[in-house]
Parts: sequence; structure tokens; C-alpha cells
Amino acid sequence: MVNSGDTAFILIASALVLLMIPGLALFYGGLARQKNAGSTIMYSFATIGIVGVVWVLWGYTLAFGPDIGGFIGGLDNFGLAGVSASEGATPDAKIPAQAFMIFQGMFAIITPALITGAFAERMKFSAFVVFTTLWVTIVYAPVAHWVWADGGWLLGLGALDFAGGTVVHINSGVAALAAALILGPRLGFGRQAMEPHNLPLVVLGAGLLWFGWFGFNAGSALSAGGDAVNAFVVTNTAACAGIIGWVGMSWIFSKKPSIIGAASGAVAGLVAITPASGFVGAMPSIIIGIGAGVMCFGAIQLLIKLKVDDALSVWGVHGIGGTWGAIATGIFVGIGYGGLADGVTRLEQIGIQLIAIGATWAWAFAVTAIILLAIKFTIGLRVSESAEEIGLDLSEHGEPAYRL
Amino acid sequence: MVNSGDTAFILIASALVLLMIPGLALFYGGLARQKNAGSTIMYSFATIGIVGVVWVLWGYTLAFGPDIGGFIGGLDNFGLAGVSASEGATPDAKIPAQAFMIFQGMFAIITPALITGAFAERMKFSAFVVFTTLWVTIVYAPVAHWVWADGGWLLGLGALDFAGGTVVHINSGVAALAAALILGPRLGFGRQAMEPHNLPLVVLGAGLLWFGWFGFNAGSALSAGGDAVNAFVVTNTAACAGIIGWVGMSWIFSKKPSIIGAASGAVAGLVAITPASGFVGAMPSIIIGIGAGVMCFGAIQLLIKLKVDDALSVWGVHGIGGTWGAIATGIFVGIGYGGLADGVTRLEQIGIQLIAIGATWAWAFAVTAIILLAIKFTIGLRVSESAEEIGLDLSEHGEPAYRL
Amino acid sequence: MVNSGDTAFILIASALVLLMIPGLALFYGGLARQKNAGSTIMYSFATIGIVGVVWVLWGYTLAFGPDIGGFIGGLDNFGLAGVSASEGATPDAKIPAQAFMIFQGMFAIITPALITGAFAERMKFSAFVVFTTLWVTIVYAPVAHWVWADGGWLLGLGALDFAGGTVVHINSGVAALAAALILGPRLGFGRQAMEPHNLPLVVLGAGLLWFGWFGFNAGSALSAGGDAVNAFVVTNTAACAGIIGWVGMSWIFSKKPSIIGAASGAVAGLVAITPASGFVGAMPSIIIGIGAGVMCFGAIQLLIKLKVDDALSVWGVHGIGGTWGAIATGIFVGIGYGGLADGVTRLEQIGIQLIAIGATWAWAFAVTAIILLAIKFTIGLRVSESAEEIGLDLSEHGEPAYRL
Amino acid sequence: MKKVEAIIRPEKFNAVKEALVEGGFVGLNTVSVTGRGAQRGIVHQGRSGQSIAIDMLPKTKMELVVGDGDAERVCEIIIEAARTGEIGDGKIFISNVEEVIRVRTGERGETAL
Amino acid sequence: MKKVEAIIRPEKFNAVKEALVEGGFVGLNTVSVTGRGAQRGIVHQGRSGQSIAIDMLPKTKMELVVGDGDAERVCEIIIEAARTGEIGDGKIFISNVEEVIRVRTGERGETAL
Amino acid sequence: MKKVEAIIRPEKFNAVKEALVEGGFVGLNTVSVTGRGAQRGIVHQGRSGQSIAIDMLPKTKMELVVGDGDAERVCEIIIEAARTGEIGDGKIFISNVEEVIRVRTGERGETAL
Ligand SMILES: Nc1ncnc2c1ncn2[C@@H]1O[C@H](COP(=O)(O)OP(=O)(O)O)[C@@H](O)[C@H]1O
Ligand SMILES: Nc1ncnc2c1ncn2[C@@H]1O[C@H](COP(=O)(O)OP(=O)(O)O)[C@@H](O)[C@H]1O
Ligand SMILES: Nc1ncnc2c1ncn2[C@@H]1O[C@H](COP(=O)(O)OP(=O)(O)O)[C@@H](O)[C@H]1O
Repeated sequence: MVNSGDTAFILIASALVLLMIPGLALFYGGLARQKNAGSTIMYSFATIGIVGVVWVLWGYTLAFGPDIGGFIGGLDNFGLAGVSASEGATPDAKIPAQAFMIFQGMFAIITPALITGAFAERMKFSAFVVFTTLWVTIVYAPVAHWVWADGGWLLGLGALDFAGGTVVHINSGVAALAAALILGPRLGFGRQAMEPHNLPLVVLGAGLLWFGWFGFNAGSALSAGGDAVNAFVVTNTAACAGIIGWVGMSWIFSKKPSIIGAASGAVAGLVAITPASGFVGAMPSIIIGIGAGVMCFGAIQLLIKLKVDDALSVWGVHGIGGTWGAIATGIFVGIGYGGLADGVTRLEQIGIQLIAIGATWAWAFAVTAIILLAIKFTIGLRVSESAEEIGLDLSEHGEPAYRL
Repeated sequence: MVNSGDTAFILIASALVLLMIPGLALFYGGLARQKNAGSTIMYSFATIGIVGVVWVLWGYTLAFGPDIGGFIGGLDNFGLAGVSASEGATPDAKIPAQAFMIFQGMFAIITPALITGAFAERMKFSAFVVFTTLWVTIVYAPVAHWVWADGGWLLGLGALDFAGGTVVHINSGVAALAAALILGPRLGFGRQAMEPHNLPLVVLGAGLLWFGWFGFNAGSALSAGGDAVNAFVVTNTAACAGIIGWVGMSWIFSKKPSIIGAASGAVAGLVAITPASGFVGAMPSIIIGIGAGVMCFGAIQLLIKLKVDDALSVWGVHGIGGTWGAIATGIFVGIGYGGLADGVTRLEQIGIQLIAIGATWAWAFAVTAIILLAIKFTIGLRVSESAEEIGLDLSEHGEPAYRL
Repeated sequence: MVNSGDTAFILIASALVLLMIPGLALFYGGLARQKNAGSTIMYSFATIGIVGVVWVLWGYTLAFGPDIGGFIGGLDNFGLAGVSASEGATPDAKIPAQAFMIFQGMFAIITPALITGAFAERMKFSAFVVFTTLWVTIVYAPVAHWVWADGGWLLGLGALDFAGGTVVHINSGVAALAAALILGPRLGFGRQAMEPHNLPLVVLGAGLLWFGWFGFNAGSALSAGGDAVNAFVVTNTAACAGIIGWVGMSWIFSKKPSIIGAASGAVAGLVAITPASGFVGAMPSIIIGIGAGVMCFGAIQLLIKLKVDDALSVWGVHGIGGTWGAIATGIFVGIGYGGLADGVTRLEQIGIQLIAIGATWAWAFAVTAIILLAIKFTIGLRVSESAEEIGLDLSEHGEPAYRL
Repeated sequence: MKKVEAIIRPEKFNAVKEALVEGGFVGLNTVSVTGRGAQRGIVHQGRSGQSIAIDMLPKTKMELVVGDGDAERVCEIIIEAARTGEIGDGKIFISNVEEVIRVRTGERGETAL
Repeated sequence: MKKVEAIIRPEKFNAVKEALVEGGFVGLNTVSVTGRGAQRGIVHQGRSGQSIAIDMLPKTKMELVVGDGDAERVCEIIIEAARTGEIGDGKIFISNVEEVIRVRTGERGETAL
Repeated sequence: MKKVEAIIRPEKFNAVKEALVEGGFVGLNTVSVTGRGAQRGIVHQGRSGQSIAIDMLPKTKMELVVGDGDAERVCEIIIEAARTGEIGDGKIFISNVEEVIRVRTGERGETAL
């Protein structure tokens, strides 16, 4: 039954997830070069505006409206029709339907915002607006439906994704890879240093992300009980372990413990624990976190070697971190918390996880590519060369990030 | 009955509102010029110190003590006498009396802090201290009493203000206008560019404000039920719509989508939905938000044309945004959520709203003007010309904002 | 009985305390010089990684495992064995055992992070890693056990420490003094100005600390009832009073109201109210806060005169502020809230507080000194002179804080 | 041609710039420097109110390259607009410039100014 | 020896640097300045979309001290890499340098470059 | 008069300043530049540990205008305080200044220094 403790919990959790997006804006903004700091921030911040409205209009109903063939929701809840602010969606729901709606809305906002790191420093703002509107509608909403909605085909298959390893992280990370490939590298990529312009901003962003991630993962329990407590604990532990993993790698491979690496490692750990957070205990979360730090570090190096310019390493962190987390969910489910579903063996569960991963990779890559190519050949994706040289803050927005 | 779910909710909501004030400090600090960044931040931060103590001493009792003639509270609760930390104020209260007290205290702190944007970059810190102490006592406390206290005359009249359209936003916005007029423009206003010195700081501030606003509006339900959920949803939606409105205006009128405009538009949307958030659903909130973005954008331009130097546009955003929100509450009440009071027609409700708006405008403008004139002719309001040229960080505080 | 309202409250409180650490990172980072901003931030941020993992492995069980002689916990809960995510530790616990564990874990993280301000700008990162791991194990865990664990000898004695005046603040502040003495002053200390490089960052950090402190103090009630409400109210009030105290001192003694002083005063007030927050009401909290502002201000001046280089004034704020708070808890207990324990007079209570203070000072100083000396004579504590001149961001981490 | 380098108070820059533009001198570039001269006594406050003597003060350095005959006029304009009469008003240095080239056109000499 | 001071568009700095290095000129230093010349019409937008005419534009100033015979070659390289043909391309100033000393070794004159 | 421009390691600035003040040279101004010379091999690390060769290094440029007879002495002081013997120690450039004016008083020539 709907009650104040659980409702309070989900509302605050939703607020925490919302805060992740300005956090992401600053994280990405700090990682960008100074001349693009504002524009990079703007991508994330504007995403809130766009998706926040899209979600209440048609996004929610496409994802969570009545199931159509396991693939997508119907339009019955268009404009939140029939979504109550005080009653639960089902008799045993502990929170009102609109609380669930807005919590899910925050996920829908942050996912496309994550992608923006891949095309930062070169994509036209107008192209971004069109892309984000389309992407959340035809990439995000279906995948959310598959995994989390009653009737979704991956849910039916038994895929485990507590808080968004596939829906949020693989989805955005793979879309980022498609974007990096289709937009092509930034001018000077590989020749000039393109390093973070503001480290305190990066750490601030990482701190806000971490804080918000408690809402993200623990909130996904949809009530303040044991699932939430466990998710909270493993989330924190994996983030800590992610720091250790990534900083350790930088200490070994470049002889110095990296500060940006600490921030990145925390995020990698958080990404990887996301799908697992309702299904594993604290000990596996240490392995998941360290593994995420190590693998994401390696994945970024790999992409640089392949000369693919995923500007702020979205694929490396979210694509690979999310994939590792989704596999690890199968590997560690039930160790320390939760358990395998009745009649499913661990190997079978890992197989199901791989199907969910494969389906998300394929869908995210293919549909993102189609959207981007469509934009490329209509209004165009990239700013002009001289606009890119000057920096997008001035050329696209007419506002410098700093007047110091 | 007092219970842990609702109490937890209000305490966290209070913490969220407190965070809005450092958020505001950074928002305003980022909008100021570099040489006044610290002093601008200090106005807001010092406001917490001053009003936080004033409120527990005499502010709370003036606002919420036993009603005297519908106009002000009596001194019975001076120093929190008789305000219990564990029992509710009334038998059906869901939260302890002190939880209500501190939640309201945060509102009392943020309201004068909002005004500081109008006199930033030129007002003496000593004058600010006197002003803020007097203003919260003789402007804020009475208006809060009228609108929210048992026996308050505007409450009796049926004025709807869920979370502070009149008390917080019109009140501060109109006081800001009075301050801008009485202090006069900054040196060089209209000739020199006086633009934001730190855009990431502005966006950070806006992000913290948005996050805190969930506490502000949803918390105003005073329990974690349907009202809170609805307020949460419409708050977020209006903020998103505010971004769309303001960025759209900048895109149309200056050919470039403004980043500062996105941050400002979010705030404008949040301001406008504040009074309405318990009374309308998500669809009207989109209109309220877009309307706020458009109108506040226009109001700022108007004031600049009138050569009035409201340095950080407090009147444009809070005065006009708050007024639009208060009117919109009458226009849209009951659409999507809540309903008109029994026996009141929509037109009557709009009329009541206009009375509440008019009373707040008049009181805020007149009494603020009196306070400022009294200070002007005693200790003086403005720093010297050379201090203003050097910047208030060094001349008033002896501390530069940056040593980069 | 475990319930959703209290569980939600403690989980959110834990998230708030976690956020204090990035907040502290930025607070300290802003106070440091630009060339050490990143490294100073890194100390705090890396502390989360280290202690977050140590705590779930052996920290928690050393502090809260079954009592051994009043001095330390046994290893029964190593790796969280037997710590349930859904059941309370005792039948009357209102929150699951792991919720208590993680809430306490955040305290264990922030305490060594506080110390880093003393050795900032000169300690090797490798030395810091070893120090922090050892310190949390052999200094923090025992003191936490003495004061808060069933069977702890200070708890048995009747020492009052609601949220960490001894365990967190005296402990870290006195360790900071030992560190300052053993590391010695920074190159140029006393001759060159070593002033904060980024004031907005300092205020942001203070704002996040304040926000998080609500979780810290109110959360220490371990349920969302009257204790939490009272702690919340006095926490806020003391912070406000701390601003007034410190800014007043700077206004009197250096003729200008200090902005850094406002941020510092808030922190000082928060430190001092921490042990008292469950035992005194709002009026004493004003005295405690103002007193903290005044005393910490004086303590810092004293240490500078003694030529001890506690770089970011950890001893002055946490050591002295914590000591004042622990004494004040004895002086004011029961005034406005709570009461003396049965059969204990106020004077006796003050005596007990002094014992707790003395024991913590002695233990923290002695064991910290031993750890540091051991590191000094093995891997070494300080970076080379030229590395210190260049700044630790580049010499230790290879990453400049800004590329503006 | 001559290069006129003027080190002035940052808060006087706008006044000087406006005076120069009125005088017909639009071309210039500026950079923020920190300097030390006779000026003393600027004091910042430390975290606990201790005085911090700042001996390196922020100044604005303007550079104008002008025709030989204009240097004196430029100095007069700058002095008039920048002077407060307090120490710290700054210095002007004049030196010789052998050649000026406009990048856009390749023009040289005074016509390139 | 000659000092070549070139004030160019910041976004052209990398191209100019690479061209100079190719030409064998590795020693240089740069500073960000704000400048004003013939260039006009750069407009930022204010908070409510009002236009803000920016008359002081960010530029990069490069300084190279080179042997007497190299100054012309350096100017040519800079002009070629920095020119866009639009106003705002910048200026080059050449002046005389009497002595150069390498701090590390105390060497003097052209060998110290 | 002579202008002595010294480009030194930023971390040596305090030592140089103190040595100059001791030597009686109080007037100077400084600006942060980024420079490139013989020095190589400074490496930052990128987000995933990749090495980033930084060819433009932060340096501090000091300018002192001094009487003709003082230039040598100033150079000696600077060299002594700034030298580490490693590459990257910097350069000193000396050039001629034709006139100096003190803004406050209008004084000219060496007395204005
Ligand atoms: N000898 C010098 N060489 C280079 N710059 C100087 C010299 N003397 C002064 N300056 C610059 O001029 C500024 C103002 O000098 P100051 O002596 O304080 O002015 P005044 O004596 O005119 O009041 C200093 O801050 C410094 O930047
Ligand atoms: N007389 C001058 N003295 C010093 N710097 C100048 C002068 N004229 C121009 N500059 C610098 O050169 C930059 C480019 O000048 P501008 O006249 O816009 O270029 P162009 O005419 O070559 O297109 C200016 O921004 C300024 O920094
Ligand atoms: N030809 C030059 N023109 C202008 N500045 C130069 C020149 N050569 C070197 N510099 C400046 O001097 C700094 C130190 O030069 P470097 O060759 O590394 O020193 P050294 O050879 O004395 O060890 C460079 O970073 C640059 O700022």
C-alpha cells in the first residue's frame, strides 16, 4: 500500500537523480577544453529541458504504457492521462503512480545526456536538439520497455537489470560509439593535447553523480526496505573499488596516481554496479568495482589507439562498464544478497544477460546511427571548421565560459 | 499523527531548501563580474547566518505565532518557546512543530537572499546587514503570516499560494525593484558590458536551486502524499518548460541559444510553478513554465530599456515570474490536479489572486523603500566610487575571489 | 521495528554524509594554493576509495563488532558477515543493520579526510595512502568503539557525544596537530602569502558540508523522530551563529568582514554543535555556535604565532571546535531539549566529558605520531623541495588543476 | 614607430580606453600583469584575520604602437585618464619599433597601424 | 637580434606554432592578451538576449627573439599560417634586442637563442 | 634606460624577487606566459594514463626597466637566483627604452624609475 516512508524515499531519490544531470554537465564541462566548456554543459542541461517535457507527454507512455508485443508501450498514458499522483499503479504498489513516473523520467533524462560526451566540442546545438528528441523516443523508450515494463520481452526472458545497466549505460555508451564514428574526430585529434580544463569541476561533477547514484540505485528498489539498503551499500562500495582500480592502473602505467582517474574510476564503479545492485552483496561489489576501473581504463586506451574520438570517453566508461556490470550480475547474482530465480542456473542466467546485452548493443548502435545519418544529410551534424577552432561557446552560443 | 515517513520527508526537504542558498550564492556569484564575485556570494551566505538566528529568536513567532488581527503573529513563541521537537502543533499534524518551524525558516532565509541580486556590486556590507535584519522582520514575517498562518487575512480570503509565489517571489522581486531604484545604477551601467564572469558557476547554482526546489515545493505539502508527488512532478516539468521558453526566446531574438538563458529559464519556470504546484497538474505546468521563460526574458529587457539597474535581474525573474505564477494558479487551478474551493468560481479565484498579488506588491515596495531610505540617510547604502571601481571583494572584504 | 520511514531517513542521511567528502575536497581545494589544488582535492577523494573498502572489510567489525574489553570490536563481522540488509541488529532497531553500517562508514571516511588539510601541499601521495589505511584502522575504529559501541568504555562512563565531537572532530583535529608538527611547515611558511586560490570553491564546499551535516547530526538519531528534528534545528542554528561569531571577529580584528571567515565560521559552528545536537535546544546552540566562531578564529591565530603550519587549520577548527562542543555538551545538556542522565549532576557530566576529551586527545595524538614517524623513517613523508615548489598537482599527479 | 607601454590601475582601464578612442587611438592590446613599485600597504586578510601584505599588485599593461609623432599625445591622454595622485598610478615606457606588418594584407609601416 | 611580436587569432596559434617549428624556429613564448584594432562587430549575448558589443577581443601574442637575418622569414611564416583575410587577423611588430642570455649557461648573443 | 625581460621557471619567481629586492631593485612587473625552447620531456597524463607531451610550458616573464648601468647587475642577480642547471631555466632579453614616465607625477627619465 502507498505509504509516506516509501513515497518520501522515492521522491527524494528522484531529486537525487535529477541532481546527477547538472553534476554530469559539470563533470563533462570540466573534462572539455575551456573554449567548449559552456557548450558541453549546455548539452546536458538542455537535455533536461527537452526530455523532461517529452517524458510527460509521450515518453512515459511509450515506455510504461500497456504493453504492445513485448516491444513498446501504448499511448494510453499520453500526457500522463490516468497516471495518479496519489494512488499506486497496482494495489500492492508502495508509491503513487506519478512518483514512479517521475523517478523513471529522471532516468530518461540522464541517458541521452550521457551520450553528449561523445559528440562534445563539435556537434551543432540544433542537431543535438533533434537528436535528443528522437533518441529518447525511438531508442530509449523501447529499451526501457523491454527491460522494465510489464510484458517487456527481456523482462520476460529473465534478464536482470536492477537499475539500468542495459537501459541506461550500455544504451548510452553504445550510442556514443556510433556518434563518435559518424561525427568523426575533432580537428587536431591525435596531434594536439585535448585535456580537461578544470579539474575541481570534474571532481565536483563526480561527487554529485555519486551522491545522486544512491537515488538511482537504491531508489530502484521502489521502497525503502532491504533491497534499497543493499543497493545503497554495494553502490558505495563499488564506487570506492572503482577508484582503487582506475587510480591503480594510472599509477602502474603512467607512474602517477591520476586525480581525473579517481573521479573516472568512481563513475566506472558506479556504472558497473548499477545492474547488479539488487542482486549481489558487498564482497562481489568490490570485485565489480575494481574490474570496472581496470577495464574502462583499458577500453579508453584502446579506442584512442583505434583513432576513434569519443571525446569524453562515454563508450569506455558507460558502454564497457555497463557491459561488464551486466555480465557480472549473472556471475555474482545471489552472492551476499538475493538469489537466482527458481529453476535458472547461473550459466543460464549469464546466457540471458548476454542476450540482453547483445540486443541493447545492436538496437542502440543501429538506431542511433540511423538517426545521426538522417540528421547529417539534412540539417548537418557538425559546426564549421572555423567555428570548431574558435570553440562552440562563442560560435554556437555567443557566451564565453569565463570572464576572469 | 506525527510519523517517521512524513517527518523524514520534511527534514530532508528542509535540508534541500537550505542548500538552495549556497546554490543561489553561486548562481549570483557567477552572474556577477569577477571583481564582485566574492561579495555577491557573501550577501547570500551571510543572509543564512543573520536570518537563521533571527528566525528562531523572533521571526518564527512573528510569522506563525498566535494571530493578531490577521496581520501578524504574537510573540508567544519567542525563542521557540512552546514549539515542540517531537509533538505536532495540532493533533492532526503529521510532523513535529519544530520541523515545520525549520522548514519555514529556510524560506525566511532564502527570500531576503534573493533580493541581494538587485543591489549586488555596489551596496555596503554593513548596510546589507541592517537591511536584511529589518526586512525579514517587518516585510517577510507579516506577509508570511497573511498567506500561510492560521488567521492570516489572505488565507482567510482564499488566496492560493502553495509554496510561496507571493510570500517568497513577489515579495523579494518587488523589494529588488525598490532597491534597484533607490540605489541607482552601477558605475558604467549601460556603457560597459557587465556580463557573467563564470558560466559553470551559474549552471551549478541553477542545478542546486532546482534540486532544492523539490524540497521547497513538494515539502510544502508537509507530508509525503499525493500533494507532494504532484508538486514534485509539476515543479520539474515547469522548470523544463522554462528552459524551452527562455532558450527559445534567445534563439529567436539573438540568433543563438543562450546557456545563461537555460539556467535562467529553469529558475523562471520554478518560480512561476511555486504558488501553483499544489493546485495544477503536469499539462498546465508546461504552459506555466514556457510562459515564465518568455515573460521573464521580456521583463528583463524592459527594465534595461528603462535604465533601471536590477543587477542580476531579480525583479524580472522573481517579481514577474512570481506574479505570473500567482495569476496562473487562479487560471489553471484544478486542471490535472486539485480543484477550486467549494463555491468559488474560477473568475472569483483569479480576483482573489489579484488581491493577494496587489497587497504583496504594495507592502513589499513601500516598506522596502522606507527601510532603504532610512539606511541611506543614516549609515549610507553604497560604497564609494573608487571602492566600486576596484570591486567589492577587495574594498569591502579584503579577499580576492581567485588567485589563479 | 524496522520501517520504511526511518530506513529512508538513514539512507538519505548516509547519502548526505557521503556528499560531505567531495564538499570537503572542494573546501580544502579552494583554500589551497592553485598549484596544489588538485592534490588537496585528491587526498579527500581518495580517502573515500580507501576507507570505503576498508570499512566493509575490517573497519566496521573493529568498531562495532562484539566488544572486547571496552576497547575494540571483534572480527566476527569481517566482510560484513552477519550484518543484514533487511533486519535490524536488535529487535527494537528501526533500521536494518547494514543501514547503520553504511551510515557509520561515512563517518569513518570523513574523519581521516579532515586530517588531510593539515599536511596538504607537501605530503607524498604514497605516504598518505599508507597513513590513511593505518589511521582509520588503529586510531578511528577504537575511538568509535569506545564512544558508540555497546560495551565501549566511554559510553559506559556516560560520556555524551551525539554525532561525533570526540570520535570525528577531536580525533581528526588532534591528529592534524600531530601531522603539522611532524611534517613541519611548508617551504616559505611565514614569509610568503599562502592564501586560498578559489573562494567560490570554498563557499561551495562549505555549503555542501552544511547540507551534509544535517545527515550527519540528525541522522545520528537513527530514526526520524524528535531527536532528529531537534538535532536538525540546533545544527542549523549553531552554523548560523558560527558565521556571526567568526565574521564578527574578522570585522573587529581586521576591519573587514571575511568571506572565507563566513564559510569557516559555519563549519566551526557545525563542528561544535555535533556532540551536543541530541542534548541541547536552540538557545544554547546559539551560544555554542558563536563561541565556536570566536574560539576557532583565535586558535588559528595562536597556531600561526607558534609557527606551526597546520596548512588548512584543521586543529583550529576541528580540534578546538570539537573540544569546545564536547565541553559545551556537558554545560548545556538538557537546556531546551533532552536532560541529564538519572543521578548524574551537571558538574559530574562535565567531568565525564573532560575524561572523554582527554582520552581522545591523548590517543589521537600519540598513535597518529607513531604512524607518521614510522612512515617518515621508511618511505618518507614529504615530497622533495623542488616538487613542493613546482606544486604537487604536477609533481605528484602530472595533472594541472586548470587549463584556462 | 614607437611602442607605448603603460602600466596602470586595472580599475582605470575603461576610462583610459575611452579617452584614447576619443583621441583617435583605437589600436591597442592589454594584458593583466602583477607588479611592484613604490606602492605598498595593500593588505588582504587571511583566514583568521591575520594581515597579508601583498607586494605584487594586479595592474593592467596596455601596449600601443603608434607613429613617432603620436607617442607624446598618447602619453598625455593616458596620464590624464589614469592619474589619481596616489602611489600606484603606474608607469609608461616608450621604446622604438622598427617595423609593423598587418597580417591580413601584408601592409607595412605606419599605414599598417 | 630582433624581437618579433605577433598578435594573432587564438584559434590560429596551433597552426602558426607548427609552421614555425617546421621552419626551424622552436623558441618562443606566448601570452593571452585582449586587443582592439579595426575589428568590430563581435557580439556576445546578454542574459536576456540583448547584444553586447565586445570591443576588446581575445588574441594571442607570440614573441620570438631571433637572429637579425631570420626576422623576415619568421614574419612570412606567421603571416602565411595566421592569415584568414578577414579583419582581425592581427599585427606583427619588430623591434631591436641588444642582448640575449641563456640563464642555464650564461651564454650570450645569438648562440643563446 | 634598459628593459630586462627574464623568462624563468614559475617556481623560481619568489627567490628571484627576493634577490632583486635585496639588490635594491623593487620595481618590476610580471606576467605568466607559456613558452617553448630547448626544454622537452615534460609529460602530463591523460584520462586513461596516456602520456601527453606538453610542448608549451608555463613560465613567468619578469620585466624590469632599469638605468643603463644597472642592467648587467640585474641580469647577474636573476641568473644566480633562477638557475637550476637543468634545461628550461629560461632566457633574458635586454632592449633599449627611450623614455620612462611616472603617471602619478609626470616625472621622466631615470628619476621616474
Ligand atoms: N622599474 C620598473 N620596471 C617595470 N615595471 C615597473 C617598474 N617600476 C614600477 N613598475 C610597474 O608600475 C607599477 C606602478 O608602480 P609604482 O611605483 O607603484 O607607481 P608610482 O610610483 O607611479 O605611484 C608597478 O606595480 C609595476 O607594475
Ligand atoms: N596600434 C596597435 N598597437 C598595439 N596593438 C594593436 C594595434 N593595432 C592592433 N593591435 C592588436 O592587433 C589586433 C588585431 O588588429 P585588427 O586591426 O583588428 O587587425 P587587422 O586590421 O589586421 O584585421 C588587435 O586586436 C590588437 O590586439
Ligand atoms: N627565441 C626565443 N624567443 C622568445 N622566447 C624564448 C625563445 N627561446 C626560449 N624562449 C623562452 O624561454 C623559455 C626557456 O627556454 P629553454 O630553451 O627551455 O631554456 P634553456 O635552453 O635556457 O634551458 C622557453 O620556455 C620560452 O618561454
